[in-house]
Amino acid sequence: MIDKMDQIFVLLQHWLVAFLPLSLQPVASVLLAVVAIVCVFPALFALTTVFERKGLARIQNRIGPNRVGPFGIMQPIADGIKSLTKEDIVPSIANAPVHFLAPVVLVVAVFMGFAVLPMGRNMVLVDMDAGLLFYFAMGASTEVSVFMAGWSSRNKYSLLGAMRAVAQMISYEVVLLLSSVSVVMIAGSLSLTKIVAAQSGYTGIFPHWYIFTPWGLVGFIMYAIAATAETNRSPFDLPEGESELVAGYHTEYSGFKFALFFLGEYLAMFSISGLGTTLFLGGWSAPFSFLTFIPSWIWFFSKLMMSIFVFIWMRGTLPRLRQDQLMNFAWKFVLPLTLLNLMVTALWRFMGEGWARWGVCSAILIAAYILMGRVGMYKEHFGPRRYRYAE
Amino acid sequence: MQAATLFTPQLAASPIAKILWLIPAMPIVASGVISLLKQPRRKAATVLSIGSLSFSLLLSLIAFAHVVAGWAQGAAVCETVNFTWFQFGSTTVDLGWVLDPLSSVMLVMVTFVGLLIFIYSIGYMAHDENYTRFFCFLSLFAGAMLGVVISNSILLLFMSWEIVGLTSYLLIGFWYQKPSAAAAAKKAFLTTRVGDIFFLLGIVWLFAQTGTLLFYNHGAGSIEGWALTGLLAQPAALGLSAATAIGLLIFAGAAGKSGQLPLHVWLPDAMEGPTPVSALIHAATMVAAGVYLIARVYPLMQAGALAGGTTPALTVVTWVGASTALFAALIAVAQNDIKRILAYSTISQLGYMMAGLGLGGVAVGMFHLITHAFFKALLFMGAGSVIHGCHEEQDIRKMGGLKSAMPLTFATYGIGMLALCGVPIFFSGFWSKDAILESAHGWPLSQAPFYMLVFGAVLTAFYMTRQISYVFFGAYRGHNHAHESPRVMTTPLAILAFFAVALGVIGTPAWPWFRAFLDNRAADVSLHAFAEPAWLMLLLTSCVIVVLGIGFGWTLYGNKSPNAEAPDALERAVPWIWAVLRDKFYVDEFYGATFIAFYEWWARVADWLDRRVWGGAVAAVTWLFGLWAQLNRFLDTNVVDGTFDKGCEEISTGGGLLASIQSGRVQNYLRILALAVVALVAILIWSSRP
Amino acid sequence: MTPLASYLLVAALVFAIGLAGALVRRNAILVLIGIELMLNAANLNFIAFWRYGPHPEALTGMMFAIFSIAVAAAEAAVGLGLVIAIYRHAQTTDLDKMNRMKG
Amino acid sequence: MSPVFYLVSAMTVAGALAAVLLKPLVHCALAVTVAFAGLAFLFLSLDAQFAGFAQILVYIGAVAILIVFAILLTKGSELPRDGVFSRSWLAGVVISAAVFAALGWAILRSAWTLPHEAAVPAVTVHDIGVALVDRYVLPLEIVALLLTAATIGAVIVAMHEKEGAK
Repeated sequence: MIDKMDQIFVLLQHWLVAFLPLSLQPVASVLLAVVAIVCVFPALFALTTVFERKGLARIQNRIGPNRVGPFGIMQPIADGIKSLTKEDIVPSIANAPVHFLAPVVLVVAVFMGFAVLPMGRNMVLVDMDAGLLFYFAMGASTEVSVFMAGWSSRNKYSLLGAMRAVAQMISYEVVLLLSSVSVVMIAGSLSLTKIVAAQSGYTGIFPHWYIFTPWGLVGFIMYAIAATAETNRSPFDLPEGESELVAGYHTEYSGFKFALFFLGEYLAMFSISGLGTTLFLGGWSAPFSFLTFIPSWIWFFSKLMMSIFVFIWMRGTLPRLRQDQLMNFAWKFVLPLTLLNLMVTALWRFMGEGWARWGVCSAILIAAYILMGRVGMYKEHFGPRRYRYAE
Repeated sequence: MQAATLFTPQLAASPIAKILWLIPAMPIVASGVISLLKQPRRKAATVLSIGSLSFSLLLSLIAFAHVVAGWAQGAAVCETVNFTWFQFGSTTVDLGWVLDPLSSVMLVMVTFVGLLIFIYSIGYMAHDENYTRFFCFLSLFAGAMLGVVISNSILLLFMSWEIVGLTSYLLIGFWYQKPSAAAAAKKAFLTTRVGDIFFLLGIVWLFAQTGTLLFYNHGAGSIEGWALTGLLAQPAALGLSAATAIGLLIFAGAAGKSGQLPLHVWLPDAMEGPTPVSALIHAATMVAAGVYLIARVYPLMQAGALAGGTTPALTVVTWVGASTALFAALIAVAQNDIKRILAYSTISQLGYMMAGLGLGGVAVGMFHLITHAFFKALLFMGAGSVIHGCHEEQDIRKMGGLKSAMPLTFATYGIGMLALCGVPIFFSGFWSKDAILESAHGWPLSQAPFYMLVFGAVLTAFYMTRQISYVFFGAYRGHNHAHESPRVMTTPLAILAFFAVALGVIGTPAWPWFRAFLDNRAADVSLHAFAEPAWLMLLLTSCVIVVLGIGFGWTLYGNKSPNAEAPDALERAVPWIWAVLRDKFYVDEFYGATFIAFYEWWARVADWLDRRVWGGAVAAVTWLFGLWAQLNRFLDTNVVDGTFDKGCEEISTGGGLLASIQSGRVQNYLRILALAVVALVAILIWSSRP
Repeated sequence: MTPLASYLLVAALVFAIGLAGALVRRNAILVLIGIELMLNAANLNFIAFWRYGPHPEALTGMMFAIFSIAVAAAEAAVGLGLVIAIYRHAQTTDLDKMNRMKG
Repeated sequence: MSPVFYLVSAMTVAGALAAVLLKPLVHCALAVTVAFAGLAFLFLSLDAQFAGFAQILVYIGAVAILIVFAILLTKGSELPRDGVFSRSWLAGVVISAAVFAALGWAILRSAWTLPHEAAVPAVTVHDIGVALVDRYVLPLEIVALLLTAATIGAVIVAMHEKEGAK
């Protein structure tokens, strides 16, 4: 029974595919899975928007959307209809084809990312041998789309936003990659399913998630920071900082294209959270050995929603960084620490079992953290903001 | 690691012996660290050097205690730790260190005196801006010296020896802005180098003969077992055995370091360095290194001893030592620089040590070395304190009456002086010098050394009296008023003074503990050793010596205060002798007139050869070629050019065409490259046609 | 199954196009783009030969391609850096104007 | 000959051509991105997963962006007055045509010797990793060194001459 619940979607897929002639079955099963993904995540996106708006509202002592449907649950549908029915304006001097392609490329690239995420036991679209690499390749190609959007709009705010976004994404993509590499080093594979499998064991009731190791914890924190920057979420939301440049690279977008961008951003958030879950939080495996009876996909999605919640929380809490602070933080603090983390991971790998490696690795990391923090503060690379003109 | 001793079967090296290397390592590391410090980091430097040295002192004391314990149980401790540094072919180059009575005693002495002098330097160098550098060098020196002491491999010893020489050079020239200091440093370095050349020869010869660099290697060492017999059997030039020849070569090195005749010239000039340096290096430890070296290789010197327990090598050592003792003492009489007097006295005392080695064996020489180290360091530091008090005044004629100005210095200095003069019974100097005289008296070959040494002792008493009465008695003749030195300087003086007195206890004939310890015999207390007529005779002699010297000196200089410019009392009596003595027997002048002049002459000759002979030849050749060139030119202008220029024009036009390709446009280049590729592919396919 | 020859032809075509780009465009950046194209064509050849070669498990061609990708990245970085530097110096990226051999 | 191959190679060649021929530089950059993507797909079709994804990651993710940045930094986005093609463009075309002719000739002449079929190589990313740190470790190190040097060099070359304090 439990397995049935666990594998319900897989079984469903098989059951449905079985109706078709044999020749079509492989294609059909893939299509089915694709359709599932393409349906599930936008739905999740719809939910998340209202979730976010209400959550932010609560944080800011407001009520938030509460008119459409019970508790404003229907709000996203209303928004969707609105955005679909709005006029799709393309600036006259804009570069039409590129301007059109940009959101499409973005959404496509982001959707591709989901293909390799294992969302439950046996629930992965393509179990690629180089899954992680694939994911990052797709992530990299979103940058192009962002640039396309910004450049094609022929609008200085868009261009500035795009430039900011691209610079920021490139800087933090390095960190993203490197922090995941430490996981690869331990798991010994680029295939996400294998990585999840590597974390599936338990000692006593506690799982073997990588976040429960010194390097894993640091790696996860670095990954989380990089992910926030990668998805242009606050406090790294300079590219669309309303107060500075109207809405960043999608200033000139309206109607459905804008909706696509919106969708794309949220999907990126989902997929990157999903990846983080897979890499550090044991993917779809249960947090305690006695909770394994709960279906794996539930675990995956709950973890996903948890991290989404953290994203929202941060957005409601933290102020926006300045561009130089952002860059300094990326290149002078996060990146060195991640590189060090790589070495520590290697150390961990080769020191063998035992408590010694725990002590050594944590000691190195903590020392480095404190040291670099102090130095950075001292050099005011990412210290408290200095108001040059306001005094 | 295995261990070996000369006398007893091998026993495993004790833990302390295993970590013996730490003793020199600590100061060296300290100096390394200090050298990285910034100049103003005085406190750090002080703490480092003194801390490390006191640690070494602690270790040395432990080692000493260990050795003494072993000796008390009748098992002579001679533990060695040897290891192979590297190996080429079948020959291995071994290094190692040894812990035996000799080295242990020396260790304690060097570390202890060194520590006191370090502490003293804190006060003395307080106003010097290169304080840190000073302590860096000082620590390095201490480390190297300790290396010399513990090394069981003559190679290691030589290395440390050279480092010691280097540090001495650095420290003499510490105030290199003074040209005199720089010159002195150079002189010291070169003079010792002369000795070291011979030393190196000796080492190489020894290595060639015995095939090992280790002194003690449980029977296989170079100065034990079959190696020695082999050396003895091996004949060298003029009827000497290889052992003797090598011994003499090594002694040459020792003479260079210990300022023995004729290589003593550098030591007085070395007084240009800061006084603690003079005290540490040029009185207490480094100059003693030579003596120590002889003591270390004593088996080699003693090998094949005749009936009288003497050998050609030892005879040479004796004569050189004795003559140095007398010679230097004579010069010391007529010096006016407080430190120079002490320097010459040091030379003469070193002569005593050498003589002691040659006459009475290791124990006698070493005992005087130890006692002398203490009271001479005391004297130098006292002198330093005086100089410090008189605002860098060194001329004793400009001092005087200081006993009221700086009582503590006076008291300690007096004790040192009495010890140096060898005032009977109460002062260590007496016992050690007495032992030397005794053995000299009993020397079978000749009585001359005995009388030389006795006369030297008289002179010692004399010039010390002269100096002390110049400095401390009479009226003050200086300009700016003198003051007592700070505690940090006087405390070490007091400590040293105490030992200058107390050390005698371990070497009395009644209880010859030291000698027994070094010769590995049981020390038995027999008070009627005092009653032996021979010894009483000697006691009498030294009493006479001291009374003579001091009395004579006092009558000449005592308590009167001649003004600075007035000629010396002795000068008035016998001016010509005085002149000779004041000018140090013209040794420097002699060297200047002989060796240095010779080198200059040779340089001039070479220069002349270059200019005239070779230069002439070259010039001639040049001229010939010039002639030939003229001929060619004639041919060229008339025959070749006519045809050549034409070709040149053609080529230049062609070059112009080619140059147009060099347009500086990247794409042109790329284009040509691509064409080349095409051509290549075409050729490839063409050639690979089936 | 596609024959090796067709891959090679495509590679040759891309190479030629890249070369043409490098030869006919004025703009230095475009020249760089052309060079990148040529490199890629070479990579394609390597991969193709690896795939059809007798010992694919030896990974020779694959490795060569991977390394050349890495090198190409470095080359692009330096090249574009140079272009920017030249631009700052001469206010142009036009190669026809960039024919002086000294600053 | 699969239709996928035609499609992808057509896309690649088209992208390359566009990159060379289009007038606005940014368009060229985007076109070359397409060409890169096409090549990546070709790699994938040759069962070279790793190389393919690396291609996308490096070229589309990094090089294309770099080019774009360079274009914007050198005001390359506006069109030059005197045409985008160099004075000697004809020669260039001819030569590259010649190169293609030579290469094509070579390929076609040896086409009958070239293999048409090959078993799918059982090479996993793991093998590549092992090979990288085992047999090809020296090249790997050298490439690492090269990349470091290139990074520093690029930074220094493109760095502003410091005028006073920043």
